[in-house]
Amino acid sequence: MLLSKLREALICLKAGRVTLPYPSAPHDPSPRFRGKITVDPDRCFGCGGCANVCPAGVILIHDTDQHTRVLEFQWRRCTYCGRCEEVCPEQAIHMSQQFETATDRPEDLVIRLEVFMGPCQRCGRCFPPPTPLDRMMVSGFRSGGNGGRQ
Amino acid sequence: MLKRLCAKAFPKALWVYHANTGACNGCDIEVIDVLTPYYDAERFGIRLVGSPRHADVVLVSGPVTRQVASALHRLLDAVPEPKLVVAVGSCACGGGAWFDSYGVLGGADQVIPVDYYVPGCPPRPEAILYGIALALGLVSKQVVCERLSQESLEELAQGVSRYGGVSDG
Amino acid sequence: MSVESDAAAQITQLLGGRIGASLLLVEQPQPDTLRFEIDPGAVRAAAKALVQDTPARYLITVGIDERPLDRGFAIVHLFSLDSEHLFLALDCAVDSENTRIDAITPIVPGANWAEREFRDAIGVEPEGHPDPRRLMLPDDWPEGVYPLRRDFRYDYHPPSAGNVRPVLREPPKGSSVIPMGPFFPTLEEPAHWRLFVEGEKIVGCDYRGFYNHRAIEKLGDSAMTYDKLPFLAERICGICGFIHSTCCCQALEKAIGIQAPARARYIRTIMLELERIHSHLLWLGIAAHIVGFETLLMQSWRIREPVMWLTEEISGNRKTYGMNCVGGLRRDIPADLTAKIQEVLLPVERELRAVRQAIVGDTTILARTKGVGVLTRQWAEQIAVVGPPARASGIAIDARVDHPYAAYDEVPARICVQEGSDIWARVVVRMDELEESLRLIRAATAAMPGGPIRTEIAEEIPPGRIGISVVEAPRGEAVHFVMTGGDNRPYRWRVRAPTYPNLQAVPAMVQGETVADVPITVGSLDPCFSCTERVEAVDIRNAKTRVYSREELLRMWQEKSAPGGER
Amino acid sequence: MSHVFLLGSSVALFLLGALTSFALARNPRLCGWIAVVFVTVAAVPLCGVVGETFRTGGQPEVILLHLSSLGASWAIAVDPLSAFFLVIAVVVGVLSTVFSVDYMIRLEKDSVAKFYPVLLVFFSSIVGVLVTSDFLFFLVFWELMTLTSFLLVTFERESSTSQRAGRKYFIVTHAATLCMVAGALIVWQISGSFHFAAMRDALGTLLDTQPVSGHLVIFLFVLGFATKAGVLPMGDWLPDAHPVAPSGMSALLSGVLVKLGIYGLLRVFCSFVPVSASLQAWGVVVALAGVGSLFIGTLAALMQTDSKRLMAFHTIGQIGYVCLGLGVGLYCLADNPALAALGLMGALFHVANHACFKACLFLGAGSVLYRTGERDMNKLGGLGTSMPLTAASSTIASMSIAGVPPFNGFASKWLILATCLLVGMSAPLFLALAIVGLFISLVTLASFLKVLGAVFLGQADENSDVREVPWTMALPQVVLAALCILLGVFPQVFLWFAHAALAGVSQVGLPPIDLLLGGSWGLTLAVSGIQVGFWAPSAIVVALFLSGSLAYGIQRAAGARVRHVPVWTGGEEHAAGTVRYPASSFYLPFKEAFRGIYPTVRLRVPAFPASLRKALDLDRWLYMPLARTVEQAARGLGRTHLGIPQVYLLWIVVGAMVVMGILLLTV
Amino acid sequence: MSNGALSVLGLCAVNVLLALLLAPLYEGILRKLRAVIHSRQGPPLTQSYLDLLKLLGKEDLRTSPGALYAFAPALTLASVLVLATLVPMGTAPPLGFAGDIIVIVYVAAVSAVLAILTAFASQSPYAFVGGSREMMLLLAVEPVVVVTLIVGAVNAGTLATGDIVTWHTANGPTISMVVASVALFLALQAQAGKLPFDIPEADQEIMGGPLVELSGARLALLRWALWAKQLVFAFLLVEIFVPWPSTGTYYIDLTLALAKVLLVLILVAVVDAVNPRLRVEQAMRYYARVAFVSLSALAFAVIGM
Repeated sequence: MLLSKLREALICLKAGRVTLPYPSAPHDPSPRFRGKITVDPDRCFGCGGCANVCPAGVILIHDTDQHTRVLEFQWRRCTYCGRCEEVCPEQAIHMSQQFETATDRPEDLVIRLEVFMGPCQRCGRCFPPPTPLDRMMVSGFRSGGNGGRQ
Repeated sequence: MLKRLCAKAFPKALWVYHANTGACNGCDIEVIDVLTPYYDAERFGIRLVGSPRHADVVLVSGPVTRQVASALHRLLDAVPEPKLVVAVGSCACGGGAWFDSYGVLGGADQVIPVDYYVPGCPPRPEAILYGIALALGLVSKQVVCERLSQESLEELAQGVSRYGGVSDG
Repeated sequence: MSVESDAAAQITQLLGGRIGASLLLVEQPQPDTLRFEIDPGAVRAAAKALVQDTPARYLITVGIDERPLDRGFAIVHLFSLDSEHLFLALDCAVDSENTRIDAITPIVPGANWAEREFRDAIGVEPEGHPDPRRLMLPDDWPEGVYPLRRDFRYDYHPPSAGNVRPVLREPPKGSSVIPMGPFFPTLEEPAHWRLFVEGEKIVGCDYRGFYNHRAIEKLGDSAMTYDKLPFLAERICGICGFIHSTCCCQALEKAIGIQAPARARYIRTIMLELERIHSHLLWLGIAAHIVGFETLLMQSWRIREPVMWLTEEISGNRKTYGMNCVGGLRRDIPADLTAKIQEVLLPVERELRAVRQAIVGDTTILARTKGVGVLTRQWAEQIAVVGPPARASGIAIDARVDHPYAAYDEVPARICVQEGSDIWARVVVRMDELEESLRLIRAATAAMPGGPIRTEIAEEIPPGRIGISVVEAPRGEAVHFVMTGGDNRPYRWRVRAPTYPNLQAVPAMVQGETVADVPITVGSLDPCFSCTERVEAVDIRNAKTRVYSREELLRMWQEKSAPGGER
Repeated sequence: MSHVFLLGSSVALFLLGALTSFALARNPRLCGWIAVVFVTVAAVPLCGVVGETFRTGGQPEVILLHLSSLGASWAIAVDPLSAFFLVIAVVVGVLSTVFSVDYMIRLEKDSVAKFYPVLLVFFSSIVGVLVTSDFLFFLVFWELMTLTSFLLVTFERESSTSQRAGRKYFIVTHAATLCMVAGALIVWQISGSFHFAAMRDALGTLLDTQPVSGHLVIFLFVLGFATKAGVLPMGDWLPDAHPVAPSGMSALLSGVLVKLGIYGLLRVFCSFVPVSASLQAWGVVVALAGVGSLFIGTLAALMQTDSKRLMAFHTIGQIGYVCLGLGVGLYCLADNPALAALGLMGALFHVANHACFKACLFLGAGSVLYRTGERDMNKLGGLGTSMPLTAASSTIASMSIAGVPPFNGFASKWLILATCLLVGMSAPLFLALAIVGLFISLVTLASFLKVLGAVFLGQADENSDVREVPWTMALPQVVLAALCILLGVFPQVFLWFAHAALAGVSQVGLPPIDLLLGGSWGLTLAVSGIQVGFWAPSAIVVALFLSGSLAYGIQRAAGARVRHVPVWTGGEEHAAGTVRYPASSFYLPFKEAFRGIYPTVRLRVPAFPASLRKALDLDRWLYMPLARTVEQAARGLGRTHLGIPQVYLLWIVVGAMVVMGILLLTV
Repeated sequence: MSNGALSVLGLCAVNVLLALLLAPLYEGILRKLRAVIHSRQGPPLTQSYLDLLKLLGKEDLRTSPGALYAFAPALTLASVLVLATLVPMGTAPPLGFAGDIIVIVYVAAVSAVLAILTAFASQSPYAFVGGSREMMLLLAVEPVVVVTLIVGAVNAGTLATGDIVTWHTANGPTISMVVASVALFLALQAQAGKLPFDIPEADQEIMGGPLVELSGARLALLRWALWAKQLVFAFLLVEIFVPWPSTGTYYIDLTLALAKVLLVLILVAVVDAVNPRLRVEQAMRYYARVAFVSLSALAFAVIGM
């Protein structure tokens, strides 16, 4: 029995040491990897399509005043599905390759973006310019806050 | 003097208690993956332990469900000081896709104080290793709060967003 | 009445003969689905007829609140007729005032949890149930609040009903309790077992699970559109996420009446099998870890790691690939990656063989697994156990063969069966399945057709259509039931994970074993509580002294994080 | 003459105490204290006698009464062996009596007054047994002792188990006495006298001329004394009688009464049987019997969940060690007096040690019973915090009985086992016996870890209001525990007494103790001048203390904070009682392997013919019919009398008359 | 103080320090070896020291107010250190005059007893299961140790440890000693708490058994005691059963012994790495078989082989 056990040990030794040197040496993910979201503030025009499709309700939208729409990406709960990147008509959202996102402060995991919006001449509220995504807006806007909670 | 030595040894010998508080298993599997040959967290003295009494780090994965919350509290009480809490995965960091459902209280920091956040769904083993390295002080933080406009940091530090009540549900 | 095939006609005839006028309606909404609308009073007779006189196998029960549709509550018992590739649905409309129905658990033991679940979820009382304790709702959940009723908001947190102690079984005389969980090293997930022991011998056990409930089904049929649903389904389980998303998509596709293109179905097959490979290797490692064999854990995970890299390269994520969508896939496998799949799998196969050889000759492993955790074929059939545990008990069921989906009709799988009924048989079944998966991937990549990967969906999806889909997960057969609703989202989405029936077999398996064998016995099922407990709402359980409400927890958190606090 | 006076005065004090406490029976507490006072005062002259005996090496024989027709004379002689056992009897006796004061009040309210008179008579009979050197009178005292102890065992008249156990005890010991009487009569036919010296000479002759009857005589004596000592299979009465007796009485049974069996065996083998090859053979027999009972007794003890029954089985086991030492000593007596002396000293030392720790354990079990009313260890737990003194003394006594160094049990076991091993180098049988002994000492350890774990450690019941016993009950335990430590750390002192005791009775000259157990630090075994074994408790204690300080220094070096927390059971809270590990759960797989070793062994052998099984079922055909008969007779007698005490008194008379009658008939 | 007493004290100190300070290093080497078998890099050799140091600084959580619970871990380590002074390390055991092989067996049991008592005092049901298992394992293993040591004693005609070593050095290997050394090696596996016999600790089944409730310094001491115990037992094995080559020079002998101990422990670690854990009754059955091996060694010794 002891001998067969020693043989097992030898089988194990055959593979040799495979430990990767990360984190002392960088280890890049594969090219298709979906990492942390990045938002290009210059491209975003605040349509809110991303917020609409996000399964985790990461993207909160609030119109603060007549000219400003705030998009807050609470990406600490992001599921990295990449839907926002897919639907963004302006390619403002991009899933980067960055995975080294660990932090000691929760506020590091927030992106806040303020977009200047054109107000509606009639009602005075701001509105997003019409986009091909209007169809999607019809359905299932998930309320972001604490909703019906007591 | 020994006290100081002990404090110095602390980050070099982190024993981890892994608490699944309702995760989908994805993060748990990656956490174990970090201990396996390719990533080998034992290089840094990290071990998984079976009893919270032996732990230095409580590694929380998954959103905190209502059922598990009190147990999680007891768990943290059962860990001797000094201790760290690490939230692994998007669910533990912020509640994930179920952050506001009736079965879930939210991320781990809704229930217990969290020291490190490792987002990802699930985080790659490298990302977890990175988090470990961050805790050990081997690397520096790469993400910072991206306030693309002029808002005060304090407001976010309080965890309260003006936009949508509690910022994470 | 529209019944097409011979088998369907036979079943209809049989059922008609048994319950006569109580059979209200028979229809075949999908080619593989036969729906019987029956009078609730005849449900037991109908179930009896199905399980005793046909080879039908119980799947799951769905409780639907159809009051907005003026039909009261619908209790749908799903059965599978494997030989005819048919799903049978016994649909009983329960009066919305007199919410009770006969329990079928005395006839179909496997329905135990499912019946308790619909009692808790929509408030229909299964009468004559042998174990009528609450299953999914917490003990302080107020009476009369049913989370899966349509008028319950998904984010409503009902107030506590007070300090109600859970109804737990007391240990038999002379024995004591060894608690396992909710936090326990070999339970990767929270679950609470009370093992009743004499010394280390198990004389009984009680299970208090449902710690992992994240209200997925409720989210799915109230907060999620069809567009988002696959992503949610994927996160039912982090290990077999693709299986759940595929199953969910297939159920929706069936309900909608479309089919994914051939290429998408082949890619799904490849991904499903890749998932099976990494899951089985993972299980092998975890099982070894449970019995303390760290080397096997390390080596099997070392072999597994290239597969994970491969899936990341294909899908962009190591797990929860995010590839599925209703109607097909979001991303394709390019040609160079197809070649790479072969390349990666070659060393996996080679090393797997070495590992298998080592395990088979290892007397200590055999000592720990042979004759341990025995699940007899008879009991396995009664509980309707699925997957490797069932196949290790000699039951030849496999969703890939019984209800072919994806490309399994063109690349048929072989069912790996063992007769041992013990843990060792489950090891062997999984080792066989690993080889089979490697073969299937090779065959599928070779035969993969070109073409589009996604079928477009028509603008409006009509409400009230049902779709049932099964997918063979590494742990067994996953079942998704979807009923479409308005507003671009499902009306009811029911998921049955393979662990759901398998876990119910645990008490029988651990009886008479020792404490040392419990983790490996439970582990041999490859349990996945997160899949199992998706629907149940479980509140903070009130133990003796402490009750944390959400507000209290928040307050404590604030105190703790305040300067000068404990930390 | 002075020692007779001293002895007489102490016996008189005992009897006076008996009368006084009987007279003051209305006040149980006063009654108890009177008993304590009289026992303590009576102990003083006894101590004087003992001191004098050890100083002078033996007291001259004094004949008080002469029955020339029988060839019997009441001869009083105190030699060091008697003195040795007197010391044990005095210590355990006084402490048990002190313990009983509060114990008896709480547990047996109305009948307490009947306890102390009998107890004091029991004490005087023990003194009588130990100092008499004429077999006839020895038997009279022996009988008196048996009867009084029987009354004490069956003290709880209401309980049927106590009655059954008492009956069993009564029948078995009387059967044993009958054996001794028969043996004595055979010898008497030759010697014409019951005096020890005469009997020794006669037995020597008998062994030469009629070896069969000679060995029969020895056999009968061994049977008689071994029954009292609790050597299996005759010691079967012990596990039944101990648990039902009041705890102070259990301590006395185990600490003193059982030891008198060993005293008898020593008398027989050291004084009666001439040193010869046959003695060697008897040595092997005794050693085998000892190992048999230590093996079976201890393993049976491991299965028990009744604390006192468990300890009773351990008495059988520990007596096994004594017999092993005795056996190995007897085996070597002819060829190697040095090893023989070591073995016998080990045996004697173990007798004393056993008296300390077993009495302490029984008193501990009694304290637990007193506070919780529970002997079933399955229902106990976590008493360590509520009864700290009891827990600490029981822990020390448990460690002692398990032979954990540096407590006293280890010193004597070490001596016995080392001797066995040294003898075993030429006689491999003893190697095997020593290995069994070593193994069983681990089983003893397991068994007492179970006791400690189940009773004192672990989780207490919720809302338990158990508190420490009153000082009268705690003090005896603490004293006995302290004795366990003292005897363990300074074994040399006590071994000197053991050596003196043996040297006084042995027929061969034993080497002086300096040559046997030299060394200034502790015990150094020397055989023919070569040092072959070492045990220096003081050195080890010093080393343990130093390294313990080092280790504790390390523990506290970083000054870590201490915080008290609830037990971790996986995140959920459980009622304390449900997650407790009951006594019956310990070592189940191990116990499974030895299940049936006692007493179901007769059921386990399938090839056993039914008749044989029936024949072996002593309870059924021997004890019970006899018991029934005796009971009927007693009932018949009892009908003619009104009060229960009178019945008992009558029994004493009847018992003595029966003995006398048999003797007279055989004249 | 005489020269002899001083040298005894000095040797005691050396043995104690060897056991205390080298034990973590050896454990570190074994961990590294295990990592090699796992195909990974593994922790640095000093990791065990770091672990202990860290544990010393951690909070001490107590589930029971008892004194036994507080002091027993320190006493456990102390008893192992005392054991170290009774075991030859490079030369005759320094406290050989205070304890022979029987004492060694019992002192070794003391450390286990204290660990079990700590476990029981912690009130945890897992600790009770673990303690119960540990005791059963002890019941199975200790007879093997006893018999192998008795083999040495019978061969040398003495119970004194040092004299047995001297005899074996002088007389060379005998069949009985070789067989006994195999048995003792197999027993070492359980004494060191290594797989497949780490049944009492069984992290995955009972969360570390006796250790489940211990934290901080007391956990460190118990772990340390276990490591020191495996080192001391390895010394016992190599010194009694493989005493050659012996030069008579203390430093060289000690170095040789340390090397031999390392070899033995490496073998133990390899067995540890390639085995799953057995159930306790399987382990007991296994050691019952090993006991027969040791008894056969004793039989050889009795007939003088």
